[in-house]
Amino acid sequence: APALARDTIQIAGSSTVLPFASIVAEEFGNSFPQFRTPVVGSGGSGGGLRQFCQGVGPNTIDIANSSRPIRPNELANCKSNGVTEVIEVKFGYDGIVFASRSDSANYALEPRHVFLAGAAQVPQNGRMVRNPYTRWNQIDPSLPNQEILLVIPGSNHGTREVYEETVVHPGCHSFAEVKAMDSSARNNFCNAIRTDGRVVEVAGDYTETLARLDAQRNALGVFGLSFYDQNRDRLQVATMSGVTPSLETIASGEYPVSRPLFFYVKNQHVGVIPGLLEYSLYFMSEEVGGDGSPLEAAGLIPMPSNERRDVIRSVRARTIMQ
Amino acid sequence: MTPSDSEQTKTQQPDLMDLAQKRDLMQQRVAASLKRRHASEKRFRLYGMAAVTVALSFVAILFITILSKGLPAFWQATLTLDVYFDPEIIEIDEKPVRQPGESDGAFQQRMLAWQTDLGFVNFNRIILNSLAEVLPEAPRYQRDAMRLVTSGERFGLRQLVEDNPAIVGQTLRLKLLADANVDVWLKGNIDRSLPDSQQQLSARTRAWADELAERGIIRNQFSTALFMNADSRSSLASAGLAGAFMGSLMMMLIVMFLAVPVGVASAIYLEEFAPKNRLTDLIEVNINNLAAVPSIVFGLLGASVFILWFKLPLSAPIVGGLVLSLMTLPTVIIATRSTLKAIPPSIRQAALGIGASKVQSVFHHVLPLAIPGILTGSILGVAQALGEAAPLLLIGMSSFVASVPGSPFDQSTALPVQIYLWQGNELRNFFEARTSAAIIVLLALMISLNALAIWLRRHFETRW
Amino acid sequence: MNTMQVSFGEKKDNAAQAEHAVKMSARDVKVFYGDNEALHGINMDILENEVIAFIGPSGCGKSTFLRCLNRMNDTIDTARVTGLVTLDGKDIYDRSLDVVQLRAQVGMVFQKPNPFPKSIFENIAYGPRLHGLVDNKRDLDEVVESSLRRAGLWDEVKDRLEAPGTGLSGGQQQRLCIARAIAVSPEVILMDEPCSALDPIATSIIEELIDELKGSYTIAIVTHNMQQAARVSDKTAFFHLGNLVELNDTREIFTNPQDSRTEDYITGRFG
Amino acid sequence: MNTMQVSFGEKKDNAAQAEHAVKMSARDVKVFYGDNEALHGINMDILENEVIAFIGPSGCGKSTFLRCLNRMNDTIDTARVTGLVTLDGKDIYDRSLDVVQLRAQVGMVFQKPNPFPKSIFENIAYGPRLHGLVDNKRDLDEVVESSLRRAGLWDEVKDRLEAPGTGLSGGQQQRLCIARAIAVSPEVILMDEPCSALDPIATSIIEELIDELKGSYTIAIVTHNMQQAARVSDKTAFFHLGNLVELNDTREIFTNPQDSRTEDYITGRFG
Amino acid sequence: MSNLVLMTLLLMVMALAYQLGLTRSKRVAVTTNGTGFRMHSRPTYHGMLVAFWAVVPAAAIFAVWSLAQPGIINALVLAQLPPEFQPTTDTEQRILLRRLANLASGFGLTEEAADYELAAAAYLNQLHGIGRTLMTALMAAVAATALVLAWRRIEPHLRARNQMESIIRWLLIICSTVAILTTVGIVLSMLGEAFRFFTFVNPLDFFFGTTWNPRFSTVGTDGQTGFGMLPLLWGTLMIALIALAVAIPVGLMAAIYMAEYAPSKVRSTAKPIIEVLAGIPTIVYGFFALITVGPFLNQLGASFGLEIRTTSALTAGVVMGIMIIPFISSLSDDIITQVPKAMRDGSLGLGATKSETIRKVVLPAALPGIVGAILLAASRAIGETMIVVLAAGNSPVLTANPFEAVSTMTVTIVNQLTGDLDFASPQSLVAFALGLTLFVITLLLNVVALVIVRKYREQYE
Ligand SMILES: Nc1ncnc2c1ncn2[C@@H]1O[C@H](COP(=O)(O)OP(=O)(O)OP(=O)(O)O)[C@@H](O)[C@H]1O
Ligand SMILES: Nc1ncnc2c1ncn2[C@@H]1O[C@H](COP(=O)(O)OP(=O)(O)OP(=O)(O)O)[C@@H](O)[C@H]1O
Ligand SMILES: [Mg+2]
Ligand SMILES: [Mg+2]
Ligand SMILES: O=P([O-])([O-])[O-]
Repeated sequence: APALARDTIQIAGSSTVLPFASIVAEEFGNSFPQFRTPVVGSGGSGGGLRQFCQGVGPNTIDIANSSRPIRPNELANCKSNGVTEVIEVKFGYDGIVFASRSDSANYALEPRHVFLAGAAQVPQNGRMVRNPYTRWNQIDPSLPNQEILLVIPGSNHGTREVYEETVVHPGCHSFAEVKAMDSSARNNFCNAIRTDGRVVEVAGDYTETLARLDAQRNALGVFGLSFYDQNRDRLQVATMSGVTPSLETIASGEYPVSRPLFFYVKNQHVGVIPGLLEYSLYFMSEEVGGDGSPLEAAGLIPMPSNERRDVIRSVRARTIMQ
Repeated sequence: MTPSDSEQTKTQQPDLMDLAQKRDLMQQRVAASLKRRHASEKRFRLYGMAAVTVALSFVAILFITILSKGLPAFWQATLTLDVYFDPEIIEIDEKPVRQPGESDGAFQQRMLAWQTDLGFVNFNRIILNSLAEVLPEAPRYQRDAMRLVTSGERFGLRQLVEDNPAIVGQTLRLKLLADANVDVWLKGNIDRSLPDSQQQLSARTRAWADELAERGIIRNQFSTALFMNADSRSSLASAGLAGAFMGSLMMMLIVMFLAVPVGVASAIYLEEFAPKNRLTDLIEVNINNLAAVPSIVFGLLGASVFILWFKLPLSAPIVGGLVLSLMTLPTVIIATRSTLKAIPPSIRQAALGIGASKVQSVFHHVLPLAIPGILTGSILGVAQALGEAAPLLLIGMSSFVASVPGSPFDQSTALPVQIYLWQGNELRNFFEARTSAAIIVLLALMISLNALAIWLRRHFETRW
Repeated sequence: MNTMQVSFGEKKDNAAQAEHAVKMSARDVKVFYGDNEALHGINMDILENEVIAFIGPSGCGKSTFLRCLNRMNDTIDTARVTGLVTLDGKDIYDRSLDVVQLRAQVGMVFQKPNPFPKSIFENIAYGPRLHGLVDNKRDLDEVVESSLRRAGLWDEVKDRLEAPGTGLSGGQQQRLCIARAIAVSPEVILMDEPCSALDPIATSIIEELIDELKGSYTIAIVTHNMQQAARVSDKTAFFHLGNLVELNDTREIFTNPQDSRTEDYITGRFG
Repeated sequence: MNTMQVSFGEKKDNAAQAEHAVKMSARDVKVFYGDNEALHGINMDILENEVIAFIGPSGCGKSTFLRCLNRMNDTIDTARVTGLVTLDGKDIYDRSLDVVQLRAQVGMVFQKPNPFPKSIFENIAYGPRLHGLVDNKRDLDEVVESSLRRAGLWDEVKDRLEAPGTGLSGGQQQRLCIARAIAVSPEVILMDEPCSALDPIATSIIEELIDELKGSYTIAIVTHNMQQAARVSDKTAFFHLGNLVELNDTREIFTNPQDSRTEDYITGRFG
Repeated sequence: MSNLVLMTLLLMVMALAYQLGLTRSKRVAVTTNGTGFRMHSRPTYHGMLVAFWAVVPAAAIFAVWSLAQPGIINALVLAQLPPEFQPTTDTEQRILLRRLANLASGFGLTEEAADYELAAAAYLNQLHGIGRTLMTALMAAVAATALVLAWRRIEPHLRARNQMESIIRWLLIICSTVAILTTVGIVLSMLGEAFRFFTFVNPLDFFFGTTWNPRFSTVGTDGQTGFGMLPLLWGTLMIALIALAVAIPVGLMAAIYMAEYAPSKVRSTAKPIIEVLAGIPTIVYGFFALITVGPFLNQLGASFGLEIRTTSALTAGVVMGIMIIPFISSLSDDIITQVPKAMRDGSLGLGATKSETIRKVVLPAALPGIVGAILLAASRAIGETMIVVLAAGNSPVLTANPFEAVSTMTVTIVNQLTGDLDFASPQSLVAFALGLTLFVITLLLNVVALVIVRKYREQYE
């Protein structure tokens, strides 16, 4: 046979999407005897898109998972490498929760608390001063009397961006002094985190965050909802602005800290790599990703049916991103 | 005797006279220093012993930690059930048999159709029915009941039918793996006193699990799944190491057959043949430097050279093996060179003096003497490659692969990568132990490699 | 087929020799390498301030016996020594005896030159420094110079004391080793074929040195050169197949051997 | 202070010697170790089937010159040889010449014994096997036995041919090396102080062997033992400070040296 | 005929050629024996030479053919397609060829195939067959010709050994170029991306900046600051130094003990056990650090009134030190044992104690080798990634306090490459600049080390 044959779908990308994509891949391989089980790699959304956009051919991946939409310059880069036909598939939502060890105190957080706990500088009486807070109850008496130790995703994670945009910025912008700044100064100010060791950036995955909580009782960590869900015995979740994160509150948008999840299909490989389109449609089917499905059990927040129908239609039509 | 000689003798004469006194004095001084020196000797020896003890206790602590965590994972909660392959549920045609004169493609087509039919059979119903035999309540609370058995078992039953359609209509006593959470619950890896909201299983499933365990229907049995299966995400309890093991094995073979000979060959060239000049200096610096280059950089190299340039497949042991070979190469070269350096030149001279050529003196005399050292170096290198994960992440080997690779060109993971993947799995209660189990397998593999090497080393050493 | 004429150096008269005390003695010394008995029970007295030469055919155990005298056999894993060896009447294999002090008292020069991979200066300075024999750099310089002078090496190396000792020619290396041994002023010096790598000039320098030293040192020298034995030694011991066949005044041994094996050996009829 | 009497072995008469063809010759041979000139232009003819001895004080370049004759200096990185060395009239430093073949023709025995870490048998068998000198095991056994016999080692080792060569005593080891060199029947044999580790018996065995061989082999021997030179050699070359001072019939050199340095050296006045 | 069969056949040809060469050279030897002339080379060398010539050209043909065949066949197949079905773009062409390949092999196609495709697939199959046959025939012809030519060259004067040895020498040279090619590959694979990075960020800011805090490219396009690598460099060095401070004393003393004091039984057991430390995957160490060592150090510090973070330079350094112990102990042990016994005898004979002998004679003699071993260990420490990822705390701040969290260059490379970052942004490209810098640093270190070792060696050789 020709040397370049490949009949296994090759997927890579976001570590958030990895568990979902893996489950789909395995079920897909088990359900369709004519297709081999796709191979799902991780490496982060950026890493996946990098591989995805390296070109077309059997030694490039067919699908990139991403926990954020592809950026315009990435798409441009793709095109310049010959990856001209990209199909975008949005398949659900991911919630981001704050959790502490189940034997530690319970937190009822506001975005403002989180900002004040982690910022390098905080506004105080109209001036910016070095973050003076060392215990949560200094920020707000309603919070537990515990050392501040915030374990957040490293800046290489998409989750960090969501954390900043949906929690830190709202908290930060609640100060008048901040509102007065110009937009870029404001961004820089809000994103600056303290470097005295009270904020730990985790570059690895949530297991590492969990390990840090294991090692330090008073730590408060940022997790994906699905991760929290499977470790409920060890973790207790914090409420945000009074809302407890759950499938329902996130799907309804009541709980603010969430984001959509995507995968990108290389249309030029459809028909060449067997089962590529079938996999994408299988992923989107109600049976796999809807209510009561294995993906939901794994912690994915399903899309509303109408949204799902639209996506399926566009996949069938192989709608190319422009 | 020349005049200068006798003069010298004269000047030494007085010196000789006090020699006896001087010696006495010196012996006293020696005696005076003895206590201090013996103390320092003892101390030195003690430091040495302490160092060995410290190093050994590090090994011990590591192993005890890992073994105590991982050993329980070799046994898994397993249900023993009578499964009735109900023909009412399994409504399929005869398994196609190849007709004479039928083309490859056509037969394949018919087979596929049959397999697809089989794929539509609801094997979960069959499992539920056999659960109902032991738990009459099961059909009423289907969801809770199905949480007892890991979801992948339905494909196991399908495979049984596919392999032997004759079992349809029969009842077989089968071992079905319990769900990962059931295993966690029964092993007590989750706090049993936690409220419902913090448990993974419903109260009913938990009660059933306890009941079945009491009745001996669920028992802890040695987990063949761990060794026979590839990784799994949808049926966590059946996740196994077979795929990663094969991947690692293939890469090891590639490293052994590439890095070791090439490394030894270049060491021989550099040490025995190469003229000592700027160029060889450069090569030497370059090799030392390669040994220092972070392994992750080799990953970058592999991704851009082997995958983009040579168009080798992603996630394949062949690429992993090549990358690890390049990584191991400097280690092998350096170890071999230092061994070669230590072989006394008189051996080479002896051979050359009899009329052996340089090549002959090297291959007949130097190399055989160097074998123990080369083995030590190579094994350190291969063992290091066996445990390396970082560069594999960049060539797509950190993927989820649900099948066992059949060739080095198939997609695969490796043991350290599997460990990395499992340690990152969400279901910590189950995978903490399983990760340690995987580490135990990796270590066992590595130790047997080392043992082999030690045996070889002894074998060659005892000859002289 | 070749004739060999033996000539003796000037010896002190026999009466003077008789006064010498026993410096070292061996009683029924056996040495085993593993299961192989290399020495079969040696009895010997070595008198103070005398030179004793050990001669005998290759492999007869000369080196092995010599190494018993300062317990260098301890460093060979398979070697085992039985019997009694004394220095000044004290059993040197006694547990209370310190092997370090023993070796400082009983120095050794080996068959193959073995300078340390250090500078010439450091090679000599090693022993005195080790035992704390000198207090300052000046004394050390002095010891180094006098040791090198006695070994007849000073003029050749005085300009390159910092050069590595391993860079010298074989003969120079051996003389360096002799100088190194002298530098700690031992009471007994054991020499295992010290001249086998030297040319006659260097050999005669060493022989002169031995002559000079014998007033105050006890010296045991293994040599394969019977003329050398005859020239330098007061006593000669003839070994054969692990046995001490004959021990006597050198003149006696060479002119009037008692044992027929000795006679055969020294007249070259032996083989 | 010691007298030394030289005696000569039976020599062929001078007329017979004159017939000998030139086997090897050196013309203006200089050797440099790095920038250091160790030999300052040596001119010498070595006649076929003769024994030539190289004498001279330690470090004068005897070994260095010897190593030029079978290009063993090639193996020292820093060493550089200029000038012309011929074997049977052919330049041995010529590019077309195969150095391996050269060394099979010009064998070598080294100063320090260097047996291979193999069995005694394998040590001897290596050369014949390498050069394809034997066709079967029987022949090989024969070669091994005869070589060991000639080196006077057979009786000592015949029962333990499979024992490691490195386990022999120093003297035995050197004889093993000589046997190994003989086993490939070279035309010229270079010996660098081959007897420096041997006792007189073993030495005389080797000396006899040299006598035996000189009918059919050309032998160059470095020795620090002038009596040995006198006994075994037809010609003697005296080296001093990297120069060939004098080369003449051995009898002439020892009885009637032309150069005052030679005379001083052989009479022991030299230092 | 599959490639495997072909390779097996080639091996058989090799064996045959060897035998032929061997027999002929023996025959030639016999015929010349009478004349008293010796063969230049032993028969085995003639055999090897013939075997070499019989196989290598054929193998070269195989390699070239295998590379060229797919392109030629594809061109031929495309050429015979009806003009209306000619693909217009590259992509179309690739897809079509892939379909044809699937059709030809009979697997993996789910859609209906058009007639022209079926015809083309059949043609493809036919071409494959022809190609295969041609190649096999050519290989056979070349192998046979070369074999015969080489065989006939055998004569007493033929310098078969010299030729074989120069072939061996070339093979050795080729092997030693692999290491060079690897370096070239590494540099080339990073250089381009690193340059792209420097179009975004001023090199001065990168090399001498003291803050590391690269932001997302979306967060303000002018935010190309915070790319100062000094904190990373410092973190790398600090951890490596701590690791060496753990590993050198333990490793070296263990080596000395095993080589000089321990009975051989202890040595032969302890050495491999300690070597196990080198084979434990670094990811295991990482978790060991995080779960066991970190909390332990933290408590230890607390009992001394020190605040040691569970994830700190110290934690990572200590665990890394444990990992590299065998690199120092095993290699040093080998090197120490190789110091000649005569050297020890000389010292012991002067009355030195064992430890004095070791410290003053054996160790100095072994030093170049030991320095080599330490360098190897140091380079492991500098290049180690996984332990630091888990145990160092990932806090790229300039601090002199080893009890604080730090970050290293390797960790940052992984982070920047495997995260969610836009891969064309400086945030991600910086990984290549870091990789290249790391490469240059280790290169410089090595050059310096080499010079030191050389100087030392010259002094004592
Ligand atoms: N380290 C050793 N291990 C085993 N056997 C040994 C060892 N050293 C010496 N022997 C054996 O002990 C015997 C005596 O050896 P020794 O070296 O004492 O002889 P020697 O008289 O010094 O000979 P030479 O003149 O050749 O140096 C020999 O048979 C030798 O093979
Ligand atoms: N490998 C070498 N590198 C540098 N210099 C050397 C080397 N070998 C010998 N020399 C020097 O060359 C000179 C001649 O040495 P050579 O070994 O030829 O002397 P020799 O006459 O054989 O002395 P000996 O009788 O001591 O063996 C000496 O000064 C020596 O230091
Ligand atoms: Mg001896
Ligand atoms: Mg010499
Ligand atoms: O791995 P992520 O891109 O989902 O953070």
